[in-house]
Amino acid sequence: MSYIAMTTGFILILIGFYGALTNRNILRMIIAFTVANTGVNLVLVAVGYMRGRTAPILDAAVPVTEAAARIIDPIPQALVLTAIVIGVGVTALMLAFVYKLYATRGSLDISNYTELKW
Amino acid sequence: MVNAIFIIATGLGTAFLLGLLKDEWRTAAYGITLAALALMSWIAASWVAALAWGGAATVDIFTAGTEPPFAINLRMGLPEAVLTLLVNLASLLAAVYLRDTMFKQGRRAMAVLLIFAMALCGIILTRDLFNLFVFFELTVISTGGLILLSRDKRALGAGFKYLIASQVISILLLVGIIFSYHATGTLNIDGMASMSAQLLQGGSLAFFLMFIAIVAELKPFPANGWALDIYESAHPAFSAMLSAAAGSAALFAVDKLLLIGGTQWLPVATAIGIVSFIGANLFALAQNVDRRTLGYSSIAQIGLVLTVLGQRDILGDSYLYIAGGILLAHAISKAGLYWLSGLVEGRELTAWTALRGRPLLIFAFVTFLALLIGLPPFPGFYAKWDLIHTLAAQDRIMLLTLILFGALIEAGYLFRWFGYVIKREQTTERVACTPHKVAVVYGAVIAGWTAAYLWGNLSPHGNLLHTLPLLFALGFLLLEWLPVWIKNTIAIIGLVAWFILGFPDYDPLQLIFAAVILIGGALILLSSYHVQGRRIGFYPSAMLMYAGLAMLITADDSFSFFAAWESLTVGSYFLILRGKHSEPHALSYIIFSLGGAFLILAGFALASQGVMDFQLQALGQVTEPLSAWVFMLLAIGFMTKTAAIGVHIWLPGAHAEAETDVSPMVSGILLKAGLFGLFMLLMNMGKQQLYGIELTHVMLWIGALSALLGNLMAIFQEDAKRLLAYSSIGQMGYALFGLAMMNHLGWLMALMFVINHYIYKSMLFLSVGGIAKRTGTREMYRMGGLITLMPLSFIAVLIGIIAVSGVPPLSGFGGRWIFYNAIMTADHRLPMIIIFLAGPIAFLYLFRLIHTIFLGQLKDEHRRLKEAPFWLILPQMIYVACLLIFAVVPGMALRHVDSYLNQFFPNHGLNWEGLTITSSFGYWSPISIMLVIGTIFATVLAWLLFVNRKAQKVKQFNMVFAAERPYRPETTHYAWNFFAPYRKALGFLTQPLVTRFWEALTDLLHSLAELLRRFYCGNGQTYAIHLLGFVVVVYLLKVGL
Amino acid sequence: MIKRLVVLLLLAGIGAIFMSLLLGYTPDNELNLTARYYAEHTAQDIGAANIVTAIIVTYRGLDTLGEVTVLFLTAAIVGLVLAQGRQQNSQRSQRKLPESGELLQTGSLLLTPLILLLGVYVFVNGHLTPGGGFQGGAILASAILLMLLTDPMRHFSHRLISVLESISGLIFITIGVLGIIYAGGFLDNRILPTGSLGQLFSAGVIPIIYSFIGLKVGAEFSSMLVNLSETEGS
Amino acid sequence: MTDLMTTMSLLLAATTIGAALMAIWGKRSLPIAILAAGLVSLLASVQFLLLAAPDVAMTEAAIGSGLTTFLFFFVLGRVRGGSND
Amino acid sequence: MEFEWIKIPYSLLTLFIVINFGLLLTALIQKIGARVGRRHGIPIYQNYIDLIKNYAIRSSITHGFMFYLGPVFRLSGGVGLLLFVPTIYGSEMFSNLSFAGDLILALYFVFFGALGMALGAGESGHPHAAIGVSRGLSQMTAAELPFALAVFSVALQYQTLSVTDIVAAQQGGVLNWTLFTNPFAVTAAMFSFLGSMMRPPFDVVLAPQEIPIGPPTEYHSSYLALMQTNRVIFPVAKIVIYMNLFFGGAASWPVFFLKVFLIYMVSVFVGVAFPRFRVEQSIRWFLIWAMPLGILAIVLV
Repeated sequence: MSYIAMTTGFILILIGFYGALTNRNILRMIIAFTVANTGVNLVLVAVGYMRGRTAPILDAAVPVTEAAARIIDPIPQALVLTAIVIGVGVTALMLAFVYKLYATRGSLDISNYTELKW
Repeated sequence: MVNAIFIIATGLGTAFLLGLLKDEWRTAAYGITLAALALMSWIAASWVAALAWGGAATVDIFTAGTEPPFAINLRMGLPEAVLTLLVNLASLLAAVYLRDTMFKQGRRAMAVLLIFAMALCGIILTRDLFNLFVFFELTVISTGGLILLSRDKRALGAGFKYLIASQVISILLLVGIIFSYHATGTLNIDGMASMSAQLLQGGSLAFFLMFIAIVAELKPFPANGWALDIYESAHPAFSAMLSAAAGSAALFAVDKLLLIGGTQWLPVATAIGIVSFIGANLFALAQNVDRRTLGYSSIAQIGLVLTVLGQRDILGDSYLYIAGGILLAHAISKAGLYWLSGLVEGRELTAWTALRGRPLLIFAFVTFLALLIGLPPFPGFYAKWDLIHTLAAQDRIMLLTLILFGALIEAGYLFRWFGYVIKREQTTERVACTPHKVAVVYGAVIAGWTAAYLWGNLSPHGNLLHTLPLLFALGFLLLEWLPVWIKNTIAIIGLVAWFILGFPDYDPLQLIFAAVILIGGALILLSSYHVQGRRIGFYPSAMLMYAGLAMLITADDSFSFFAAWESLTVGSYFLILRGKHSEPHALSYIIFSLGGAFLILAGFALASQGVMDFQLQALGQVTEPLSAWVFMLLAIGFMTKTAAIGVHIWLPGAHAEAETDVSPMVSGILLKAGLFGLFMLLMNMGKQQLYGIELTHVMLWIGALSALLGNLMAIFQEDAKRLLAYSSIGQMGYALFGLAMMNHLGWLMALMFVINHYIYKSMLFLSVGGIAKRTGTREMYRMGGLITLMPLSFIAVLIGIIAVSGVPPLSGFGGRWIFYNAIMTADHRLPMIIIFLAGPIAFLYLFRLIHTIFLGQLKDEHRRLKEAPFWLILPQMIYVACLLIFAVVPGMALRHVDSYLNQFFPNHGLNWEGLTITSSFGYWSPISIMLVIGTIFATVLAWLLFVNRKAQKVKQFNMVFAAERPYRPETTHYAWNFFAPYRKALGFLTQPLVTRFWEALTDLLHSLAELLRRFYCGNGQTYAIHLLGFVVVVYLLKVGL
Repeated sequence: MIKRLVVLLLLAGIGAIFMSLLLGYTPDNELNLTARYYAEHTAQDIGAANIVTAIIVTYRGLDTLGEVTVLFLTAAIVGLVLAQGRQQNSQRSQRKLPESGELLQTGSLLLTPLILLLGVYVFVNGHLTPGGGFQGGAILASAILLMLLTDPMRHFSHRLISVLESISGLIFITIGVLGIIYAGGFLDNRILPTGSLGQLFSAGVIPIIYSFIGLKVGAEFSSMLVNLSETEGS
Repeated sequence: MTDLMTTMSLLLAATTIGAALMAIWGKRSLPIAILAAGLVSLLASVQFLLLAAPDVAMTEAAIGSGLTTFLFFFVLGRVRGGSND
Repeated sequence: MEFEWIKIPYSLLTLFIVINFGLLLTALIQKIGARVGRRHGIPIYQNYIDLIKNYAIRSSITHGFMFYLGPVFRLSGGVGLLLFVPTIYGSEMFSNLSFAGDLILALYFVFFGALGMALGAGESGHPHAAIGVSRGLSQMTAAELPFALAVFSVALQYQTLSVTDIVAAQQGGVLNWTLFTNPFAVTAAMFSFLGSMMRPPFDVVLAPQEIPIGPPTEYHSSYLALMQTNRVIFPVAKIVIYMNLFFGGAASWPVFFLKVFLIYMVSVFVGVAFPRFRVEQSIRWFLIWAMPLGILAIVLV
């Protein structure tokens, strides 16, 4: 299970990178990055997964005393939660840039924004 | 102390608080922002004080009331405190600098700035990997926001490129973090470090990903196109923060990661660092946009610090001192330069000429450049010294070479820039001087000098800012408002006083040099009275040079020697740069000098083998085969200063283009520094062999060739000062030759040259300078017939050339006599022959000098010329007197030296009995010669005067010229291309091969830079590809290693 | 084409790195040290049933603070970016748009309170059940989104949003600082009694913090959305 | 973990990858790409559920696939009208 | 060797002998040259007449003080050179003022006159003088080089710089002369000798045909007289050095006269046989032919 998720995650990252590096449309690049981010999140969670255990929530099914043996690693989940929010933050920022870039230059083609170089 | 977490809490809380304010209450918001940043700075500062001086210990700060690794913890130690102080101060100053922008953009922008500062502090303080990631993302996002502050429309594109790159980075970082966590079961950096074996086994890929991601945040060359774009287009205040604060924070993050990676990852950091350092510096060579240049330089500097981080296995205790010194110097200077760039309107490097009207800003600029290059007394100097020494002691020679090479390139383009600023035609644009911005720049200047002082105090070698001569030189900065004559008087008194103070302690050798430098310097300074006004910049530079020289001759250990060496180099550079057309020449001077200085540094480093307090006498104890290398490095370094052939190309321009009273200083006095170095070297190390080749023998050859070619080139010069300059090359060749002979008479002759060359070259430069001042040209064929108009200058030149040529009876002959006696004992005949060839050639250029200037036909436009100014003539006349006295009683100085030299070479000394000086080969009686020649001369002259007492004096053109009076007398002045036959016969020897070689080398570097920097195509996507490529390449290399 | 090839080649390299990571990965059979600590100590130390929440709000509270800050920053920057644009376009944004349909309007009127309620529930119960401030905040924002969709011309008080955002943030920090004063350190949740596991009023300040996080996140997302919606296409 | 679960998750993975490819494939129109990216998020949140991470699943669904998609559409609406690619 | 007052009259005596000898010698050589060219030639006393005449003539114009320095330097150079070298070996009387300095002094003093002459001529303002000076200095530096090398070879050979000691070392038979013990040095020196005698093929400096006699163009009357005096002293003084260094010196005046005459004749023979060189040609000639010999001499010693 975790292998599948992890593989999927990695593939998503690679797909995302590919999309981001080959599409010249900046909006598409951002889309590709969100895909890659999703992939990262998958990988993160998959790393914490343990076969046959339950979510790290203590309730009737998982009493405190047995918790250590019953639940999966909660840390990656906590990290992913943060990562998702950060990801959306960056995405929003990039989108704001896209809006602004488009407003000034009227183009979404990354290769049109090369006035700074060398 | 206040809990360090309040730095973060204050930053964040204030940022949130700003949201409560109305958008219109901008003053309030701005005030709160400043207060918050000040509070954060204060907290950091109190920690610095407590940790550095208060004896406080490093503190771990727990959050959530739980011990690490179960909760995030922060750490506040000395490096953290210093870095947070740096970050917060930089942000505070940036906020001040950004006042207008902040008012325009409102509280949101202020909040973003606050968070940026807070996040950087977070990066520095946190001991948790994922937390590090969060803070990194915060900096990324706030960077994205702050870029928008720029008025430059292009900044937007740059920001987007940056975001693309940071997306890639953060993805890699996350993957790396989670797998590292999986391998070790903790996110705590220290916890992970203790389990690093576990993490690093099996390819250590997880660590690699983390490491490379954080390193990528350092914008390593060449995966950094986006960073350069930001540096170029962002608001300078932000670029300053990015370079100074963010760079430092990211470096500290790498440092933390290297704790985990251990020694096995240090080489990777080193490699990336050094590639960045050299690559970025190289690219900067071809750059002429100021902020982009600074960007390249930032990358280079951070690369250098990364290299230092990679050396922590050998640096030991001095690790923080070295890395911190370089980092701090970089941060302060880069911030300062970016802030300065905000005051300048144009974006070309040459647009900075606008600063010229503001001496204080120029001083700021100089301070920043010096900080950046690591000149004494700034922290980079101490740091580089220790770093190079450690590298040398640990046999990391390759790295040492690369660092010095990169540093040289860097110095090259920075000094070139300085040259532009001082010398290029000034643009009409003014400096946009708003008080708060200027204040921020001065803040950075103060920080720079404070850092210099602190680093000096921490240095085991003693604080350079406590040395009296340096302080004296720096003191002139405060006196700049005084008129020349007061400053000049103070300077002269200072020089003489220092001589008197040191007099009892000098040994004879030092005494000779001290006399030439200090008394001689004071004499030359007499001529400076002729300048009116305030002459801003002259006295600090000149006194810096003299301070360096004065310290050089009394230096006991290698550090003070080298510090003095650098001071005099820098001081003389500023002096030379003052000449009207001296920009390119000053540049080549400083580059060659620094190159030489680096060789000296490397030589000392190799010799000391890690001994920190290395006495110069200990050079003699360096063992084979190392000693030969040390000798070679030091010798080449010193010979760069004496302009031995091959490294001489800086001299003619530098000496010729310098100001009237500067030429004698740099020629008559400065060149002696190289000779002193050689004396010191040979005295301590003696003869050395490398691969069976006697190195002093090689020096013999170099000396002979310098003498020959220097003289030969001198005869073909049309420019009088250039002629003298080339002549100096030849003269120094003689001195070098004498030294390299390694015998009593050779050294005596070299010393004789020290004195003689000082006297006659100073005198000639002064008179030629005076003439050039009057005639407005230095081209000799444009002069002629000045003898009647400038008789005193003529006498000086006449006596000068007689002395230089070595024709009896003047003192030059003594030098030659000793010299020929000396070579009687030399074992090597061939170089001796070459130096023989050089001898007569001297006559040619000397004659030309006097003939084409003073004799022949007077030009019409010169008919009303007056004698050179009194203050230029006065020292010349003193020199004339000196030459005459010295000619009659050479024993005055030489006797003591002669007996002093006995301790090194007991054989073949001179015998000073009665009026005759005898060597084991011949004899010489100066007074008799003077009397005999004088008598004959006077008799004949008197007779001539007597018989012609009634003759009428006629104009010069009253002559027979193909049976006609010449139509235009001045056209009959035969002066241009004077030695045409010689040029036809021997001109091939003066092909500028050496010049071409060095030009080809610099051209190669430039075109390489020009070509390779196209690599930064400007496309954000391509930059991301570069970044991934960088990751893959480093991975492959690391796996391959 | 060459570019694609280069990219593919590079990705092959990155893929190789990932591949070896994947192959080198063996799932743990036991919880590692840190996770075990959380499993065993969360209940008595923090009193939160949802261990993830405990970690997020307390153990790694600094992360979460940063995370909230990320959103705050983004919202601020988006505001900054769009504010610059809006000054020029303020005239055109006044033009009339067609009204949305009756059904949609009524539906949204009906749904919005429910969504808001759901959001509040999610973050208030964050320490007990899955979900928490972020999810709840997002849900709150989606209510705003719905309102925006139905009436694009509707004016939201930026001031209100930003005050809400700021106050939530300040409270978060204040609680954190109180932790230093009254408990073991920054963001220590034990300044209030931990209560008994599973109760709504338990887990110290977690519910309070999480609620404010929720409010803050909601406000931030809303601010972004509102800002974006108020801009005009060029 | 039963075979059924494995098959399901494999299927899920394949769908996710398919959606991802759709999202980055340059020939699709932008709205489709955005929607596909949202779909990837959504499918990922299902996977999170399978990986016993309900918190993450909720977040991903609400933020990753929900809000992000709307942000995209907002911006898309603003930049449309100029050159498309 | 110490100074004694008696040396002054002794030196003047030497000077007197050499002047007379020089006057006769140059006249004789001109006569020989004329006879070889089947011309009648000047009378043997002609030089006396010229000299006295020129001393008697008074110039009414002058180019100033500096202008005087030409002849003055010139003559001082010639006289000094003569007096700083012992003329007759073994004779205290004719050791002149050689206590003041050794070979190096003599070597450098060769330049003294030339430099002064150049200065004075330059002051005349006459372009021809300047051209002549430029040529003369160029050629002289190239020509003196082999000589300097040879001198040094000799000094190295005998390990002394004292002329007297060098002559002493050559006593005891013809085969002890440097001519035979160090033939390379002597050959090189003799080549150089040709150049310094201002005779063809190296006399373009004076260029009697092309431009009015080069550097001395503007000198006439008493100035010329001084220079004429020098022109009889200087070659002899120079030959004395050659004689002392290479040809065993002279122990008595007859030997002295003979040797000087013979050595002078070398340049005459060559001068009669060869056409004139241009300056760069002569520079090359010295560098190509004479220099290597000098180098060889030094290396082989």
